[in-house]
Amino acid sequence: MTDMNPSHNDDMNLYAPHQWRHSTVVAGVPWKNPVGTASGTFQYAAVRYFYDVSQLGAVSTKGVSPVPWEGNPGVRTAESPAGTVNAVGLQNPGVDTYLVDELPKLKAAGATVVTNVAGHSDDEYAEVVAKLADCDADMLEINVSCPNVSAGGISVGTDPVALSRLITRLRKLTDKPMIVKLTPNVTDITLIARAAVESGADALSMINTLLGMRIDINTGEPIIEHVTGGLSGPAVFPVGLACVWRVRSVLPDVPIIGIGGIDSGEKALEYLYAGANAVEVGGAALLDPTAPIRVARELELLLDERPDLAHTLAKGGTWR
Amino acid sequence: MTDMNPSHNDDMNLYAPHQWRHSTVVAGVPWKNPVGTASGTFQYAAVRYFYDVSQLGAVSTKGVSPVPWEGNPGVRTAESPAGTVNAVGLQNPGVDTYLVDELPKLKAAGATVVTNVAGHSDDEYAEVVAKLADCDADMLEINVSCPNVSAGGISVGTDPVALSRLITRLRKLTDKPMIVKLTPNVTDITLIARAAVESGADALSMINTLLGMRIDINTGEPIIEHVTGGLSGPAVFPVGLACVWRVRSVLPDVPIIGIGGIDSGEKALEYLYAGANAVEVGGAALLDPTAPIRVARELELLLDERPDLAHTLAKGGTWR
Amino acid sequence: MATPMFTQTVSQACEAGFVPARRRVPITEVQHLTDGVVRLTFTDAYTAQHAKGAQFVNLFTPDPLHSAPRPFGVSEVNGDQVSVMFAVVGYGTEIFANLQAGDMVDMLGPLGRPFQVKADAHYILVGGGLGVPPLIKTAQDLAARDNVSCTAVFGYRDEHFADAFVDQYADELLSIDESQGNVVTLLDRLEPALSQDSREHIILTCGPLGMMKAVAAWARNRGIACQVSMEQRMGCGYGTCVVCTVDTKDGRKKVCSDGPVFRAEDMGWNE
Amino acid sequence: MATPMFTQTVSQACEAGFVPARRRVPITEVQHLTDGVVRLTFTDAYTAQHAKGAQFVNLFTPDPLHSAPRPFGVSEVNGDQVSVMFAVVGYGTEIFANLQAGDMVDMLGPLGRPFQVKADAHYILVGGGLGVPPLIKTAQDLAARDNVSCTAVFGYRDEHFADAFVDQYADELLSIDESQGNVVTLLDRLEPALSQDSREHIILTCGPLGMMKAVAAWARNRGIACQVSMEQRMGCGYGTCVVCTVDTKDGRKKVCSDGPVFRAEDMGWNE
Ligand SMILES: Cc1cc2nc3c(=O)[nH]c(=O)nc-3n(C[C@H](O)[C@H](O)[C@H](O)COP(=O)(O)OP(=O)(O)OC[C@H]3O[C@@H](n4cnc5c(N)ncnc54)[C@H](O)[C@@H]3O)c2cc1C
Ligand SMILES: Cc1cc2nc3c(=O)[nH]c(=O)nc-3n(C[C@H](O)[C@H](O)[C@H](O)COP(=O)(O)OP(=O)(O)OC[C@H]3O[C@@H](n4cnc5c(N)ncnc54)[C@H](O)[C@@H]3O)c2cc1C
Ligand SMILES: Cc1cc2nc3c(=O)[nH]c(=O)nc-3n(C[C@H](O)[C@H](O)[C@H](O)COP(=O)(O)O)c2cc1C
Ligand SMILES: Cc1cc2nc3c(=O)[nH]c(=O)nc-3n(C[C@H](O)[C@H](O)[C@H](O)COP(=O)(O)O)c2cc1C
Ligand code: FES
Ligand code: FES
Repeated sequence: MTDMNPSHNDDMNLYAPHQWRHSTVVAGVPWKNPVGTASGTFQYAAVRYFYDVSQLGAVSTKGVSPVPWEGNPGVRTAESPAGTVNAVGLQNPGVDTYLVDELPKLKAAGATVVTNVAGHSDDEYAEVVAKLADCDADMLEINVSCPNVSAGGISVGTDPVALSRLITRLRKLTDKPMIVKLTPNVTDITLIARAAVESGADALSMINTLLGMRIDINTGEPIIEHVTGGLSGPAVFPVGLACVWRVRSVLPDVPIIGIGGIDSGEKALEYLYAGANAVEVGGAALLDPTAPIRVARELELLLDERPDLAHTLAKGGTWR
Repeated sequence: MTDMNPSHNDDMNLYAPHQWRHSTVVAGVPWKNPVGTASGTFQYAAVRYFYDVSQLGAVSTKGVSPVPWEGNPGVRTAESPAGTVNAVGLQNPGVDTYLVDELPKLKAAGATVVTNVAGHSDDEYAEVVAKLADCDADMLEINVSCPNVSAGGISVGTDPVALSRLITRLRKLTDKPMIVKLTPNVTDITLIARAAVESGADALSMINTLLGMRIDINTGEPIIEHVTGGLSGPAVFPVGLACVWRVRSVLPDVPIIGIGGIDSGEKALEYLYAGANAVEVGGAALLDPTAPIRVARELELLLDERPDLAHTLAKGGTWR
Repeated sequence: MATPMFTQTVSQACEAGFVPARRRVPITEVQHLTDGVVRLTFTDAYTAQHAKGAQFVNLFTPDPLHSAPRPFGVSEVNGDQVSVMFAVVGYGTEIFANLQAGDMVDMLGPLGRPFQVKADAHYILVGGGLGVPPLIKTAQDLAARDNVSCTAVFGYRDEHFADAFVDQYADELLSIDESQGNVVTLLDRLEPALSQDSREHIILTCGPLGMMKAVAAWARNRGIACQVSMEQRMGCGYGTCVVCTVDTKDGRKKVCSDGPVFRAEDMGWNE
Repeated sequence: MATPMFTQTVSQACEAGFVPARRRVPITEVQHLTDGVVRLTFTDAYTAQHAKGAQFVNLFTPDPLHSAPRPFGVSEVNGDQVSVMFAVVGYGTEIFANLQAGDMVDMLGPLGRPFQVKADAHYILVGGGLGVPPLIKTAQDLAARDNVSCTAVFGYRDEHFADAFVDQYADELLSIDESQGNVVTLLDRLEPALSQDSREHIILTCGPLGMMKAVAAWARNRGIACQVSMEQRMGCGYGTCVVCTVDTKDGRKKVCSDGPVFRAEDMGWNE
């Protein structure tokens, strides 16, 4: 990040067009490298000024709902040790605007697009997926951590039965590759993973945020108006890694995208050794817009030295 | 920690005998200050050389089992961002040795003792509690996160029904104040908390460690031989805080000890504002033997400026 | 963050047609003004060249326990030197206040949408406390344009720490501290002169929410256009995370990229 | 860790009859020996006064992302100066290698149980790679005692980076690098002289596990007492967390406090 040595040789230049040496495949969809962005930390309208989005393995966009959602009022963020707690409340312009505004621009820019889907009820998830069925998104990522009225307010992603019912229904609406994104806030993530795969999920991505909060000791009150939010960042890295390892041990074949605390090629590599096909970089992009590209280039150098792992990924396989 | 200004005035000297200004009460047991040590991070035989253990609000000792447990083989620890992952496997000399070696010395040293209880089956928990029933420990803390054969290998602390069965049984064996220590690795910690209180727990302590792991990128293998371990340290702080807040919201009266990521008076204070009666300092003591005393002295200065909170605690109440 | 092997540079970004991302810049001066107010100056040609009044930069501490971005209005630009001015209120400002000339600091910017300024108008820059720094840069911008002029109206808690800085750029300066009154007191004092001045008047204000609401009401009651520069806790500062929202007539808007400047009437304050 | 308001000092601890806890000490010298081996010296009178061969200190990085303790054998003591010697193998050693004289570092110690030495014996200090540093201190201790003597037998990967340091203390030094053989080769070479020497011989060894096992077997086959200094990943370094265990005949023992020194025969290696 220093401006001391403006070296211009390509291999050190994040901006120069780059021929990626190690690709991966997620549920049949080729990614030019194993690093994507995590939903909620990437908006094309903001990121386009900082790097060429087509350079990423994929981009997962902000969760879209049937109609625009306002999100939570007041302060939505609080700092935490090696992390951050956020409670955006899934504010988004809604699927119709997404289909007109963000998706076309992303495809025009050459990005591999994963459209993240949000909903507060099974009907809402279904409405969004139906509208996305024939758009040119490359994959769908169902965020099953949204509070769900059809599941009594708790999220579908915490109850295998409710999850199977939802995914079975969504499966019938589209044959786009469908990723189910898992929450770590469960007793046994492998039960949830199995329920998702058995009801038609083509791939899994994990983890979403951990439940957390901070309190301002000068007022005694929560910093975030919504009180609790989602913890993300390097602090959650070992938790995400353990989730991928345990799900991989139970489901040897399902494609897995590792998410949680990745801010370097080395951490991305740990997820690949835990059995992931690919990874997504979330909060690191909030601290530096080019973080996802940097992680992808760092991982590429590490994979250069690990041909067996690199070849396995390129063929759509995983280390374990 | 600098040795530059060996000021000897008492208020800056962690070692001088100290008259604590703000006490608390946990399930009827007075603590001279609200800061205790967390189980597994305090052994009298090691700590006695570093500070006077009677200065602490309380000390929670390493989990004791019916017979000596060997714990896990090989490497048991791995570093993580603002935290550490450990898989000791509850190695301990067993309750009989504890009753002869550690407890008498602790009581002789003037400590308020919380004896942490471990077991791999309901029978084992019961056997330990029965042996502790008439010892002079001030409180018992049941670690319900141990893998439990009577609950199919998963821990009793993840299943309200199994937990109620265990606590109901243990309640009959002793009238010592009994704390049930909760794991955050559950879908809804408030259900577990309610089950513990309704089956006889006098108090709750939370949180135990989060499930995590690390992988060595030079070998591709897990660093810890047991593969996964428990994540603790500042990284988990917002998670522990949210657990205390949510349980307090559901159970307004049960005494709660806040645990997780505390390494300063300020973080201890956040737990008190979240509704805890007291706190325990765990991993911070691994990084500096006197951390628990330092946290207690820092919290005391902060409580000096918050008389309403201090008075509430002294009377056995909580901020919320 | 782990030491990144790649350190993208400003020139590499610009050559490729992109905006420079987070970068490590040298600090050239740290002035301790009054009670906990610090003026920090660093070298960044890109920000110096592009920043407009009310735009801000993110500063980052080197401490992974406090990794979130800290936004500070660009207060003054001299050559490739950029100055910010802040009060020590928490972990980050505490760390920045202890930096010295020669140290490095990570930053991102310039960020956000500036005050909209046009020719043939007289601007009234109404600042409160640490809302003042972006108005100094605004005065600096206005001073560099012909057929615009500005009056600075600054309210302080006590020390008038910014008067000397804005005085070089503003055509007129009125300032007050809490013991004597507030900025609305000064606006009332200005009113007679304003009503005799035929040019269009535009109020640009930044400071505590209560003050900005009072100033907006004052302007509305007199048919004077008013722009406000808002504050909200941020996650990224460049529009990608939707964390920094405030309520407006037109729904929840991002302070970092829809703002920080909004038209007062769009805030829906006049209910 | 948040900046602690309380910084306990060594003198406060000692006056109260306690062992000093974690403290921040000044670095006086950082020597870059050969390929990635660094000798770092800091000032700590307490460690200098109390440390014995095979005892170690914990060094802590200032980076909260790498907060775990890093144990290093005390390698040499001169007055109140304490030296450690380490290879750059990961995050912590990388950070320590980049420290300079005048910087501060947090440390705890001396920790662990040292080699047991007694009078009227000839010690053979068998070190391998970065197991060598604690043996230099051991040689230093022995040099300060009468009626004991020692032979240093050091094996290196390539550069003999520690010979010059131990040479000042050991009565005799044999060293070898991988290209020529290993420490057992040297022990065989020593054997004739040993068998003619009537004094009791005791082997003190520290280095890679394989090497120590071979040395222990060599000693066992010749009825020579042998003490080994073990390594294991640690959580606290002072005996409170039970993270640092290795298997012994008598169950899992803590390297940091039951060890790091164990009698070779207690390790149960001779199955
Ligand atoms: C667009 C904009 C421009 C600003 N310009 C200035 C300026 O010129 N001078 C000045 O003194 N202050 C300014 N502020 C406020 C300044 O950002 C906060 O004082 C600063 O972030 C506090 O950080 P801290 O680490 O000291 O506090 P901490 O309490 O340790 O901060 C914790 C987190 O909360 C955030 N935070 C805390 N208070 C605020 C706040 N009031 N606004 C936004 N984020 C906050 C911090 O950025 C950090 O991410 C501005 C804020 C915004 C949004
Ligand atoms: C009692 C004892 C004495 C030692 N004396 C020396 C010495 O004199 N010179 C020397 O070069 N090395 C010595 N070591 C090994 C030294 O502690 C490790 O090389 C060092 O901790 C690596 O830290 P790192 O941050 O560079 O590696 P990282 O891989 O970044 O460390 C991650 C964590 O693993 C721990 N770790 C990694 N490798 C080891 C290891 N081999 N043993 C123990 N912990 C490890 C680190 O302490 C840290 O907590 C000693 C180890 C022990 C147990
Ligand atoms: C500000 C913010 C907004 C997020 N929004 C979403 C979202 O809309 N849908 C979703 O599935 N995950 C969302 N997430 C979760 C991230 O996609 C990711 O799963 C999580 O942050 C862990 O990854 P990280 O540690 O790399 O950030 C959001 C995270 C953050 C920080
Ligand atoms: C090395 C280690 C050993 C532990 N052993 C136990 C144990 O035996 N019983 C128990 O209930 N909790 C145990 N814990 C959990 C701690 O008591 C505490 O709940 C957890 O570490 C979170 O607090 P912290 O972040 O302050 O460490 C252990 C934690 C560590 C780090
Ligand atoms: S702070 Fe991220 S969008 Fe404004
Ligand atoms: S490292 Fe904690 S007991 Fe040895």
